Amino acid sequence: MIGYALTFGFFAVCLALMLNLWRLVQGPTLMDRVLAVDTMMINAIALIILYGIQQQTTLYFEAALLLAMFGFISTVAYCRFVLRGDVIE
Amino acid sequence: MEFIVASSVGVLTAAGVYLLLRARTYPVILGLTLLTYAVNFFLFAMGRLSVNLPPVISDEALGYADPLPQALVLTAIVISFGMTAVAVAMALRAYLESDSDHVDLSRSEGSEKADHS
Amino acid sequence: MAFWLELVISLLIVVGGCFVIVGSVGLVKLPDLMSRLHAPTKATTLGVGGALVASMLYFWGIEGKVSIHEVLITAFLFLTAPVTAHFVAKAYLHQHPEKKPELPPTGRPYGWSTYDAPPDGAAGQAANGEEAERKD
Amino acid sequence: MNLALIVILPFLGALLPALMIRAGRNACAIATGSVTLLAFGLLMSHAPAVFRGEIVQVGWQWLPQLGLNVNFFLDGLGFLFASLILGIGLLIIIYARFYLSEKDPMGNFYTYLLLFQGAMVGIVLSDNILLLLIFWELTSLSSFLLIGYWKHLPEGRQGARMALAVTGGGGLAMIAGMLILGNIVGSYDLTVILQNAELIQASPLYLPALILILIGCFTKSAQFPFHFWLPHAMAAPTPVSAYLHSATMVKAGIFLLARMWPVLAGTDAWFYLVTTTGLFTMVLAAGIALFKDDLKGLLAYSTVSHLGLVTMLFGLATPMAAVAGVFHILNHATFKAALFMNAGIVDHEAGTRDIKRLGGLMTLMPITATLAMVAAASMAGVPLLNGFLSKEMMLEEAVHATWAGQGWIIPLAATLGALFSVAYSFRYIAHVFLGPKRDDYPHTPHDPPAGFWLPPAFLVSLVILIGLFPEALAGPLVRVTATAVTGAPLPDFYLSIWHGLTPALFMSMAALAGGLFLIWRYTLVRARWQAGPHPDAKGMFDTGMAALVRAAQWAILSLHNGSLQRYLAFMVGGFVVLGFAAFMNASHGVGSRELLPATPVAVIAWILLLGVCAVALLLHRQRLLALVAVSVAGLIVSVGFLYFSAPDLALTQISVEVVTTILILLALYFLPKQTPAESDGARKVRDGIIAALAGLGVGALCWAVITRDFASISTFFLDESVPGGGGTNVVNVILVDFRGFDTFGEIIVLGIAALAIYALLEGAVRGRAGARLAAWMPDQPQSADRHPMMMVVATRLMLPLALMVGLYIMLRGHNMPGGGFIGGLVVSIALIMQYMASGFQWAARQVRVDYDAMIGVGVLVAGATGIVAMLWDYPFLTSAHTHVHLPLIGEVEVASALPFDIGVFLTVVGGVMLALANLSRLGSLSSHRPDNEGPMDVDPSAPVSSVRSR
Amino acid sequence: MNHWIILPILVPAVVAPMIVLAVRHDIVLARVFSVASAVIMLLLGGILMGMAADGQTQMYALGNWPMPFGIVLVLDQLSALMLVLTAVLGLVVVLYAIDGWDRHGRHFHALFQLQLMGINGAFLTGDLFNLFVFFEILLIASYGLMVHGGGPARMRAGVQYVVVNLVGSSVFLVAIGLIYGVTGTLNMADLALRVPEVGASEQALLQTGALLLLLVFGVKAALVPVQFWLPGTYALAPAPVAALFAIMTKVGAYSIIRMYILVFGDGAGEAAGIAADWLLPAALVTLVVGMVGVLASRSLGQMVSFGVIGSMGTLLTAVSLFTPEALSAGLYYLLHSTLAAATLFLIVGLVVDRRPGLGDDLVVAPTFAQAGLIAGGFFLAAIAMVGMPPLAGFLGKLLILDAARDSDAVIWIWSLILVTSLLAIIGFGRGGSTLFWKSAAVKGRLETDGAPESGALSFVAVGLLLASLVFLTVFAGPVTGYLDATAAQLFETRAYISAVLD
Amino acid sequence: MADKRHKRTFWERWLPHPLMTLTLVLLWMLLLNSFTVGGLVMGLILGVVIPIITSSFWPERPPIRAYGKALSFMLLVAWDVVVANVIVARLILFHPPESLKTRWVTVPLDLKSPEAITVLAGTISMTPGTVSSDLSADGRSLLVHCLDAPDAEEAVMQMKTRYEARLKEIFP
Ligand code: NA
Ligand code: NA
Repeated sequence: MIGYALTFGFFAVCLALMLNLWRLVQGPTLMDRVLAVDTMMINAIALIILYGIQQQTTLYFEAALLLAMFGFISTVAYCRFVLRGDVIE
Repeated sequence: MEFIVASSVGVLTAAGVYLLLRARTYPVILGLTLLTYAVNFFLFAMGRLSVNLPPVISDEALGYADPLPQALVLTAIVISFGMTAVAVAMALRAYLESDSDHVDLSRSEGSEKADHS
Repeated sequence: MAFWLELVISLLIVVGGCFVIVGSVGLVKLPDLMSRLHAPTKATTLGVGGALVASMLYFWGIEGKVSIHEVLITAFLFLTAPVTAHFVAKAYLHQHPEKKPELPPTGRPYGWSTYDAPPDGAAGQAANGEEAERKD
Repeated sequence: MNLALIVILPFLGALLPALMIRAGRNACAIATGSVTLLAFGLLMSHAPAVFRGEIVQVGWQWLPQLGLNVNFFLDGLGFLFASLILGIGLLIIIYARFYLSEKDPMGNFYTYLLLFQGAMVGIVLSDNILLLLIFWELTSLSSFLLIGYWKHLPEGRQGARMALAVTGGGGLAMIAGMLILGNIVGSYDLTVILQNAELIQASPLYLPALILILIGCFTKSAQFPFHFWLPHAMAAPTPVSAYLHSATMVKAGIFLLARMWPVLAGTDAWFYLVTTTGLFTMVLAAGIALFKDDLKGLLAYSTVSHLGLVTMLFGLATPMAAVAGVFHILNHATFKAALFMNAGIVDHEAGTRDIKRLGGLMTLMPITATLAMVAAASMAGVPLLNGFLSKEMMLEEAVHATWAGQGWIIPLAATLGALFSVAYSFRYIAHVFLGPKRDDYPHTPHDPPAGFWLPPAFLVSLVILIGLFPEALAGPLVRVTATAVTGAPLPDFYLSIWHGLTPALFMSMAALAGGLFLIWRYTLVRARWQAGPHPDAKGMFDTGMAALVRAAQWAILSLHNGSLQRYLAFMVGGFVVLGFAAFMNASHGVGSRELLPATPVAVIAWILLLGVCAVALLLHRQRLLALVAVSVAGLIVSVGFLYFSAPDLALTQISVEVVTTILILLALYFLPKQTPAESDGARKVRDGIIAALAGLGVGALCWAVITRDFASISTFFLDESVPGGGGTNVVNVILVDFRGFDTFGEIIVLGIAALAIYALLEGAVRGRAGARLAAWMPDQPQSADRHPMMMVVATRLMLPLALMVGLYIMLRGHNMPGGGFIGGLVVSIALIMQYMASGFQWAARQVRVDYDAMIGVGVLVAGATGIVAMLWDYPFLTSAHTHVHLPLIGEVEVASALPFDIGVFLTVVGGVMLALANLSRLGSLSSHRPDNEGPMDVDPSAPVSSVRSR
Repeated sequence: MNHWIILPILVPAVVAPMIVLAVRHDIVLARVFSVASAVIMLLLGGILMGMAADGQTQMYALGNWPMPFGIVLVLDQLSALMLVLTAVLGLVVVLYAIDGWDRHGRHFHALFQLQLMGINGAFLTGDLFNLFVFFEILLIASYGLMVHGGGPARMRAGVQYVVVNLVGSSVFLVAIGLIYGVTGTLNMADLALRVPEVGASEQALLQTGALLLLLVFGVKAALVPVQFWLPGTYALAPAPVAALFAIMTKVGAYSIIRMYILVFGDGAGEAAGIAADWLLPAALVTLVVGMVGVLASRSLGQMVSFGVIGSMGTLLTAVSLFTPEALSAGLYYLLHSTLAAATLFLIVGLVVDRRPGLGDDLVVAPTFAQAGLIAGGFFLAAIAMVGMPPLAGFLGKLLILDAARDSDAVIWIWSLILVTSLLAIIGFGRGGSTLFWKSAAVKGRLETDGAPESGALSFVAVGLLLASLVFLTVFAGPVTGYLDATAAQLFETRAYISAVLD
Repeated sequence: MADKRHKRTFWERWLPHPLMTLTLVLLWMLLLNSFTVGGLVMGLILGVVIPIITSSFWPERPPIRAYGKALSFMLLVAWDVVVANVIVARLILFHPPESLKTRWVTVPLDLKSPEAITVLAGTISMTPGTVSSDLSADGRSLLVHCLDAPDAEEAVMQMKTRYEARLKEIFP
């Protein structure tokens, strides 16, 4: 049962990633693209978690953890760049 | 899967090289970054690909991926990070000094000595 | 593993997957950035949250231990998602100064912080509006 | 031993003049003269042995691997030349003392002169052709200094460079020739080579060796077509001309012809090459000399002509030709040196060397005039003077020579040369000393002090005495020399004034008459001459040189045009071509490894990667966007690492990603936000092709490797990780233990990077960059909100959590994915987050850590971990791990890997923070805003009183 | 364990952080540390050379791991020789630098020490990937040093330098990857054992790796077509740094010598001698490009830089013959050309210091302080560089020419070496004449604000280098004796392999 | 801020954020995934040291009073998040984008502490169709974007009563 759920989960995340890519390519504004990337990072976290369940290992969770932290930071950095130009002011 | 990896490495290399050949420091640095991804993944792949066999010793493990290329790539990532950082700083300083971020030196600059002060 | 646990886990994964899809569909479908911002902020985050809880239950189920990582990831996500959204909105407002008249008044003597400088000395901050004068 | 001393003395003595010049000009000259005199004395001490026909030898090994030995030998040939070099050298030293003015740096002059003298003596005494080559090129170098002595004169500089280019170049050809010769014989020692004539002449390499050596000789001896440098070397001070171009340097070529005679001469190739060149040079140069108005120019071409004469004689390769050649060398040295000195006196006294502005000096400076006339007459071949004797012998040899079956060519040409020789010699006499006294001299010339004219007078007396008593004075010397030249016993001969009515005498008389006729109708002859073509050798040389330099500049500087784009295209192109060529040249099979199935997730990731690469390429001119695309590519790569069982790599890549992004963003604040469209279509296509080939190549190599199996040393690491390294995360154990040395290097790289960035950006605060920063205006609109409250509050919560996570990841790294490096990055990023939220200035005030010091401590801690092992005589970085039982706490694993990893951690944090802090410092310098005193712009909880309404 | 072997790496690695940590703000103390470290390295070099002199290869297994699994340092006569050369250069350069150059920017001495550490490490390591690491150390330190003192042109040349080397490093990793991917090992001795056993179906991969690696080393060694970076970098680097960089090209040459004799040498089976066919033509073209460049140069620094390219061409020509005799000749030329180039770069520095606003451009301008002394030094160093007698350059060229006589390409080698020598003679003649002679014809005198920065100590440095050239010349016999033994030892690959692996 | 600088008590200095310390120790033990005395000691050390190190970034203690209310607030928010997501999902999937009544509203704030305002803003962002987009320059009102809010007044009222009121009790 979990296997089927996982298959659906992977499908969902992949579909989401493709949609994110579409937004990334399409834009139109820079912030749209930043938002698309941010969403991609969150989706990547989902992907890693599902992969961990599938492979029955917790070894990959740190990666998800760091992604959660650093995805936030890079998105904020892009926004700060747009807002102020200077990321660390 | 091997094809996906090999072609990804190729695509990253191509994109990196193309940006590397641009005329401004900024795309060149991005090109180098892409090239670094490609090379790191290439080096990593030299240990051959394996799925879910992380080189962490445990009783349940079915096998292990080749840990050596991973260690090498880790070193390479760190080193290229340092290199990229220096390149960025130097590109910035060069731009601040000369008001141009073009990568080419003009003829006159080729022999021009820097200020001593 | 108990059936009910498997069921819950599967449900969480499926529901989470649905929300993940919804978030990204919204990102594609909604007409402007501010509307699109709602989708990932809520739906995708919740979707990942579902997967995380599923994972936590799963490893609790097979190893009998609570894996803290998922909690930590969830905490980070729920802590950062509003901040990210806030920043994206601010950057959007900043990049679209034409939106300024459309915004409701603050109801305070000062404008919105993206456009207007904080009051002098509010936090020892001596910024003035002129310096941030807009070129366009 | 003292034979070597003859060579070494001038070199050692070369230091003296430079030192003695402070003691005055006389002391300087005396010191120099003493050196030469001493060397001359040493030489003379060997005279008895030489005249007994003995060969004096001495030698040491210098570079035995090459066969380069410091071997000297003295035979007749060497003796004659060494005597000329040192004897005339002594006279030149005396003469130069009076010639050089107060302003001229005399110390330098004598130093150069002694260097040159030593080099010349070295050439003539060397018993090793490689050693000879060294002295040979040394004469080129020292003569370069001497000719260019008056460095303020453009002619001097140009003449010096021309001489260097021609003679130095000839020397290079000779190197090749000598190496061939040495290889044929198997030794570079002259005495050995000279005994192997048959071997050499039978070798297929004889002809190339001959030609190469002759090029060396001819350039040095100013033979056609290399004759043009010599007249321009006359820009040198007259003592130099007198020394280099009468007795020494130009004779070096002649010397070598004589030296190599026994092994090279006697073949057709030798005859045609040497005789023809000599003959042609003799006639041509004599003809040109006739029309030279510069006294030294005239003498210079005359020298070329006389050298041609001797060359021609050696080309004939008969014993008597050798005798004549040797005799003429001696005679020419005497009269030509005298004439050069004489010309110098005229120049010195009359203020000009232009024959057209000279005349009637006979009455004004009788002694000078007399000396000049005698010497010039000898040059013309007037009987009773030494020049006559050797010229007669030359004509005699010419009579018997046939050229390509034609018996008349050589005699006719020889007579013609003699005729011109007579003409220019008499022109020298008639147009300078005879004729009406002129009154347009700057000041009235008169005979110089005795020291000035005594040296030429001494030489002139030799001219006369040898002319009168040839056999007594020169006979033995000529005989012993000629024997040395031919390397065989000579036929009987007797040097005498009168040989009877030989054809040579008639040729001589015809030349004398013809020459006098030419001088009689000089105006007419000159008019005819001037109507003809005058190839300007110097002009051609200069044009050639300029063209060469321009061509070089075109070729190299247009290749090295400063364009990185071009350099990289060549470089990447080079790698691509070499890679493909290497692959195609070797055998290759198909891999047999079982392939992994491609999962849909992987395919999606692949599409994502293609998509972001496309975005990065197509939209790369929008810089921020390109950065976003590139970092997504990095994200996909990290996920790839994770998928293929490399969690450590994924963690590292993700962390590095963020730091790099922030770093680039910080720089992008100052850089233009758009890349201008610059590449034209062709450039894009070119780059596209290079990029595609590079990608194809790397991709194909990757494919080829990963589709086949292999065995690696990694099994050891997997086996030994727990028992040997004490950790279950093999990657980390490799990093901190098996290959900890790499990691030690890696953190040093990171530390250096930070220090370099610090140095780079610290310097940007000053100078031009600093001025630009001070005048910086943001190039895009800035929002009013500098430090949004939500961010500050969020980071307050996240910072401790992230620090905890970072430390956890570091500490657990030995057993699970993580380690000091990733932990350090996590902690750095947590701190960066704080910097981003509240600004650099405020945050820096809260974290009073000296990041430079942190790097230093980190490297030292990691290093100390390694060094500790050395105290127990284990190699650097030998690890140890053990379990310690602590009360209350229980078993604790203590591993030396931990302090090492802590060193890594500290270096990473220090390095990243130092780099970022310095980058952000630039921003705060340029923002023209005061520091924020609080962490956020507005704190609504602050007392209302501080909020002033507008 | 012979701990001496690690010390040339460890000493600077410890001194540098100590300088950063303790004496960063005290330039005098930093100088004391730096000079002391340089002296120690010279002593170490001497000691190690003494240890290597018996012809036994010694190894140092870092971390005490068995070979070929751990990283190994290997001391043989070649590495000892290179260490001594580095130490001599390091000491001289630091003497020149402490005359004031080190004040122009931050962290000069730390970067300098780490640069030496990188170079020493590259010469000692017996592990391919560790070689990469040391390459990166010496490179990144060189980035910092190269732009020391700042200035727009220098910065932009610095960017080029960095970018080119980053590309080089990337390909280095690809090559290492290929070689590892085929052989499964990184230890050079182990590689030497495994390379001959590589099967036919993997040859293409192995050889591609080997040749890419060759060109990577070529980048460091300024081999055509990857030489472009050098003139801009060296001509624009500060004088002492450029002088130190003279050894960096030799790191490339050293690596070529080491790898393509030990690993891809005669014993490499199908891949044997793979480098020679490519290296020789490339080296000859390099020689031509360099010496033509000397003739074309518009500044003295550029001229010396092209001279370095030319000398690398000569050196690699000798190397490409892959015979003990040619290698010995090449090594002699390596010693000489390093010292000669360094001397010239320091002299360029002396000139630049004294020609405010003009630098080392080959334009006529009034004379300047100590022009005579500098001209004398230039004359000597230039004749050394172009290979005129009597200095070592001439002997080196003779040795190479002599060693090339059995090569198939002897005509090419001889004629190109000799013809390009002439170009170099003409070029340096022009340069010196313009700078030192023509200036004497111009009225006036160039004055700097106050005394030029390069004072007595700088002249001492130049003098020491010239003395080292004279030493090399006078003791050519004993030196080549050592080099013959060195070359013979290099070709005794079995001894190396068993010293490391057994 | 000079007026805020008062002499810190012993506890303020050495245990600046007890709640944070507790969280960190708990977190550490959970990260270790197994209980050992050594691990606890390490956790305690870190739990004390990290807040001290980072206290300069967070100078004031967060004025949380009612921990129970805080817990119930969290549960309320969690529930709202789930509900909100269903609502938003419906909006996204089944409503034509044109029919959405997107609008900006201003929420005047009674809260003063940055922590409280941030929690409010975060809550608003994570719940039904609203995203807090900006603060006024003096930090006293919040700009909220609503995805579908036919009635602005009501939306503001709901935010203020449902969340701000509760937060005022937690952060007095
Ligand atoms: Na995010
Ligand atoms: Na990123």
